[in-house]
Amino acid sequence: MANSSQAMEPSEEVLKDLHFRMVRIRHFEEEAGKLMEQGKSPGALHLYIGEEAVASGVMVHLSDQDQITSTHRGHGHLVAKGGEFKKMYAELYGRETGYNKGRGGSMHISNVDAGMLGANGIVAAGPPIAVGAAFSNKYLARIEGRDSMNVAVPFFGDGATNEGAFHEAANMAAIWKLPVVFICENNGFGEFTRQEDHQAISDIADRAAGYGMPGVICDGMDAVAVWEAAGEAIERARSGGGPTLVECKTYRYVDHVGLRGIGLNYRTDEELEEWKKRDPIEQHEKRLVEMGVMTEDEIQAVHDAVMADITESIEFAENSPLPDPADLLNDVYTPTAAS
Amino acid sequence: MANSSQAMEPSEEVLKDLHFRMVRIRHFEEEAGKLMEQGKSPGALHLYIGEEAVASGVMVHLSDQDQITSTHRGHGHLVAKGGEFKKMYAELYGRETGYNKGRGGSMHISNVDAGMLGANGIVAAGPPIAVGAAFSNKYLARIEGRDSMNVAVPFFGDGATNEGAFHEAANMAAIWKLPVVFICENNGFGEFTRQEDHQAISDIADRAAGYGMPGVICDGMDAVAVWEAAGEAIERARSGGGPTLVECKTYRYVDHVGLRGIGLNYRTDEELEEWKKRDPIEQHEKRLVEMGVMTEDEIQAVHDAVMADITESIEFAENSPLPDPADLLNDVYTPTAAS
Amino acid sequence: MTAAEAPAGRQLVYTLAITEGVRQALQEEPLAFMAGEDVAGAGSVFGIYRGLLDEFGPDRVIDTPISESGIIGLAVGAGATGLKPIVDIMFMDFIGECMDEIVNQLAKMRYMFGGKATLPVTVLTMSGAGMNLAAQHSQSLEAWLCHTPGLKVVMPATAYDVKGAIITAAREPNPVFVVMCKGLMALPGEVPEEPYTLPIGKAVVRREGDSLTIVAHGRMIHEATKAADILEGEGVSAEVIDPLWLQPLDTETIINSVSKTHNALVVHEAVRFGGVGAEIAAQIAELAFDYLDAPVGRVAAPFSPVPFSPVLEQTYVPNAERIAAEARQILGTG
Amino acid sequence: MTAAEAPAGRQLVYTLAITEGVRQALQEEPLAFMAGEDVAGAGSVFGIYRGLLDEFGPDRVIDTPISESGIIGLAVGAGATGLKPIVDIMFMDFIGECMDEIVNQLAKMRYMFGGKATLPVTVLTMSGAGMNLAAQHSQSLEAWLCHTPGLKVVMPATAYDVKGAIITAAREPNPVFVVMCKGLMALPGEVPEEPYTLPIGKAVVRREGDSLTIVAHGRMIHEATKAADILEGEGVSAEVIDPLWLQPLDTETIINSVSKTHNALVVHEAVRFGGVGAEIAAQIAELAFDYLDAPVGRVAAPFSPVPFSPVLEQTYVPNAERIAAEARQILGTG
Ligand SMILES: Cc1ncc(C[n+]2csc(CCOP(=O)(O)OP(=O)(O)O)c2C)c(N)n1
Ligand SMILES: Cc1ncc(C[n+]2csc(CCOP(=O)(O)OP(=O)(O)O)c2C)c(N)n1
Ligand SMILES: [Mg+2]
Ligand SMILES: [Mg+2]
Repeated sequence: MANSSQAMEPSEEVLKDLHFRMVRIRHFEEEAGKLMEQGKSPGALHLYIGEEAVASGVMVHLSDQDQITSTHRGHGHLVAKGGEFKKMYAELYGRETGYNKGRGGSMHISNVDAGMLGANGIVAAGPPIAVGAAFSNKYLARIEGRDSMNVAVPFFGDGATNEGAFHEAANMAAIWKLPVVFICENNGFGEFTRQEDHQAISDIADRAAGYGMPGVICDGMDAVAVWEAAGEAIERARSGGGPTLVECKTYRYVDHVGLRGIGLNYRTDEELEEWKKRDPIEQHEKRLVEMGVMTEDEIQAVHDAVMADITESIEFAENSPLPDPADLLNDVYTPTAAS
Repeated sequence: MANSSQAMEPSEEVLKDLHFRMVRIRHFEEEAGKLMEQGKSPGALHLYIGEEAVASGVMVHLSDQDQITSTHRGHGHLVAKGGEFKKMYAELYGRETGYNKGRGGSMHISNVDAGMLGANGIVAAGPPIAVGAAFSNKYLARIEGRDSMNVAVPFFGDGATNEGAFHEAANMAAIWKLPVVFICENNGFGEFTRQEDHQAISDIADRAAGYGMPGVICDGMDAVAVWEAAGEAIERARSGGGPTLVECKTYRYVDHVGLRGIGLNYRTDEELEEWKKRDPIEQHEKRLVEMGVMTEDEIQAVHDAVMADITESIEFAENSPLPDPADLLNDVYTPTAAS
Repeated sequence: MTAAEAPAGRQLVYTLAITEGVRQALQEEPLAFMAGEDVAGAGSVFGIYRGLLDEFGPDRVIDTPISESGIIGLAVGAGATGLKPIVDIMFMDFIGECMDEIVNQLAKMRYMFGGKATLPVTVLTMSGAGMNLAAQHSQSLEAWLCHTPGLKVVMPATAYDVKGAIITAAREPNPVFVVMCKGLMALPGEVPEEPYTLPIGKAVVRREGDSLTIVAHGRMIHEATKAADILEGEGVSAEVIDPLWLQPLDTETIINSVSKTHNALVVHEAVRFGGVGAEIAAQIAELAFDYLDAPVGRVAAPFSPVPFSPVLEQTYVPNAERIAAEARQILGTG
Repeated sequence: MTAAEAPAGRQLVYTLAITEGVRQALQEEPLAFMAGEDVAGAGSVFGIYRGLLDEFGPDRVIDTPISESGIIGLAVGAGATGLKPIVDIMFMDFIGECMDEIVNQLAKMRYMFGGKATLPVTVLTMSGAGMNLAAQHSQSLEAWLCHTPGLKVVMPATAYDVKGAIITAAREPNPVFVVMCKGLMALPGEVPEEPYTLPIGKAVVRREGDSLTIVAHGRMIHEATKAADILEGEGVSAEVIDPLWLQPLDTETIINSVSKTHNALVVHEAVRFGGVGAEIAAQIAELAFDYLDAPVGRVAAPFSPVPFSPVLEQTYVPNAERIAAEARQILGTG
């Protein structure tokens, strides 16, 4: 923990970066939600709106050589990890030009080249896979004689921490002191079930001690708080100090699937409004202006640029070719010389 | 926790009962091990020798209406829950007169009538089943208008606590405040792997906080200590106070399978000798004599009676009929009128 | 038309037939309860259990954590100790999370204990593709369950059958998987108001015919029926059999039909290799050997995960056209 | 005798052939590692990995906690990021603990990602009954794996094949399950010292014959061969085929044989209903329809969990006598 203290003050560059990532997520998701509701993009979308600070705060610390695993709510993670809108919307549209060539869609959107090992339709499937990636990172650092390791970061929800797979992964990471940082996005619900009905604890970070790793709680509505907590944990993991469980308290503005956020029978609109008062983007923008890092105009320009990118990208997706049904069986197996 | 304090002093009757159960286990296991090594009883036996204080200390608190789930190392649990030697040896011999009519053998030995829901060949399979039994107990107490509930007690090893099934079960028990007492028999090894190599914690009781239940550690070589810790937890569970994780630190004298205890390459004979100095039966017998609860002769008489029962029971087993191959497919399904 | 068909009367959609089945099972048996992820407060993500929490309260309709092993373990333990658990595994794709509890505990406990335990457990789950839910929310994995001694498996494809299957399962002293079809949720059908059961292990002849037997289960029964319509227009009379129960399987009804028609085609949504259709085809080829005029055909999904892109998924999932084409092939009229 | 047979030479028992296969796989590929429960310090409960820890050290031969989901997850994550994982799931019965990771992650990741991930993962596991280990340590569950697009499955039943299968799997860029047979651990066979591979998806004709094709996999290949001996004494010449690879299956070799012999019998240790034998029988009945003189027979386990009592287990597990009896039935000589 010692050598990470100088990282505690975010530079202007970092502050802008956090902002940019959050804005990209928010607009990407809102537009994606509309496309789904208009019946333009097929399947079901689990949107990340409200939780942008988490993905952004973590991802600023990661390079393309660091891996993440994601969830059913995965667009935000990919956007924050530098996902290109064109390939993302094309994937949501099931086009050949999508990140997964249309084979995966929203629930499996991925970019292995940039270390994004996929959204996942199976709750808690990510942590064991991230442990495997971290195992690679440690293994490769050893044989390549590097001191610093790449880090693997599984994102997962509060609900996911009740799956056995989470437990097994956390334990393995701890025994082997693997470079993993477990990021729990505690948005208070697993689908429609409140946290108090799915676990008898209120701080998921309390589970860390049972694995022998540090557990940290941070404000998941504040990109800087996430950036700070994640930064320390990632630094520790990178330098061989082992895993950390970072719990980010956050909230999903929208329904479990789709855009609708209000009038839901499993939560009150008042609760939503309370959380929205601490909107991660508004909060951060206020800070940027107050600190003199960006002007309101500059902020608006970011939004505009992102929206322009989105418009262009949706057009790209809509005009992209569909997969050829003749290719249906391609990509089930990696071709082998032998067979 | 309040109303269990009067239970802290074991009566003479309890002290004798603890002794009797431990002696029954020890001799049953030693003779069973010999039968296996002589090739008389088929299959593989996982013996409980050295850990007798755990099963005995817990089981004194349970009636036939309380359930337990067991492990691959299950004979000791069944003996302590009142298992009859005749039906047990007959089961190990695969005879029709065995508890499971020879269908289960050592790894599945059971006595549902007395709440012994089976040894289990799957590590950590017991806790979720015990949670189900505890759910029944709470449900039935409710519809029958009883205040006191039957309790379900899963036994499981240190190694088992790394399985997802353990995690899911513990969490469920805690949310619903079910009458479950999780008994972890921490014998320091999962098969041949030391605890320090399979988890980064040394006290498994540390996991309890992550579920929101109390975690307790006790000396698993001391029947009274187990009796005390388990008693308090069972009392709490019975009266609606919810689950507890009780960790019993113990040691297996023998190998993972079979009788051989020394000359093993994954542990030293010295380590074994250290533990044997605190042998649960010797320790307890010393206490009985010192406290004047039993004389040495009375103690010897218990051993003799148990051995006589064993000799007779093995004979019974050897002379019992084998299952009829024509019955092979019986008992796969419960007969239904409808089909 | 056979016994298992509903008399003319009240119409209900598939989802509401599910609700009614569970409701009546809970009404008639105070020891029955229902548990699963989001089954209570939300009435399930499919809305199939709406209203049950209000009617039966939180002691009997229970939201669980996301813990599939825990859910099946709960059913095993509660079932072995006197209750009648009805548990829900949302999407069938998630059974991978609890195959141990299903196969090594639920299915085997009775046998391993020498018949001394009874497991009156109902598991409800939703299978099938066609809704662009991609590889992990679209599978039909019934073959795993049917290969497991100790389980019974029913795959109802009409509103009538799904209600009946649930009540039958709930009254059964054995573990029964009711594998429902998410592609049929809006399908209406005649459903009597009173509780009723299905005969376990009895197939339903959905349509009688002379020249070809089509055996199809789950959602595919509707595609097979459509295919039979198409074929009828071409002068081919196809008999359509819905085994309904895949475990135990009504071999007799299937073989009797093939002995009459001399041709057989087996259809399902799961991938072809190692699907339940392989067992059905093998049984037909063995037991109706002397009656078959042509090899038994099979129409099923190709050997890949379910693709997301609608254009691929449509190619992937069998349909009436492909069934009809295969039928023509078998009959040599194609 | 075919290509995959070993030349005369050094004898090794099955277990040591396993060890040598893994050793050479680790030797030739610095990115390969082995992980599993008790594989390192103890060299596995079966002793099949003894010495590997000493040779390769704890960074490459790793004892895991008892966490089967974690183990397969480790393989998926490490495999997708550049390593060549070889993982062990002690008893095949335990795959129920990790079917999600096997089926929804390992098998599907490449496809779901549009071909942009590669999963060079080897899973070693031990199947089969006959050692009085009862219902949860005796199963043959290969049918689940073979029904899963994205996996390859090999079931080696000789010392030669098991070493070759392991090296083949380790060099493969796809997930391969090497399902080993615990009943064969002491079986000696000729095993070349150098590393070698098996052709993926190629069956082995274990014995040539004219009047009946017996297709048997795993330990049953030896019972089938014994049955062929018995039948030979009765003047019946049986061809014995070991598919070896169940996924992909060498349909061609099987069909060619049946086209010659006109009779077929499929044998395996798993329960008959829905076993891989159903697929093989269905394929034979379909593709060799015009050649078959009699229905395709199947010999497999009856529909129950594996019983503990030796007297029951012996009745349960197929053997040469039952195979020969079924052969006589098929040939009408019984
Ligand atoms: C193994 C499995 N079980 C259940 C589901 C259905 N499901 C999808 S998302 C979800 C809730 C997840 O809650 P949480 O982990 O808190 O993530 P959040 O949606 O809140 O981001 C559930 C139960 C699933 N996809 N996979
Ligand atoms: C799911 C599963 N994985 C692995 C095994 C093999 N196995 C049997 S006992 C055992 C060790 C169990 O260790 P622990 O839980 O500490 O119990 P102990 O044997 O020490 O009493 C293992 C790995 C198994 N039976 N089931
Ligand atoms: Mg959540
Ligand atoms: Mg142990």
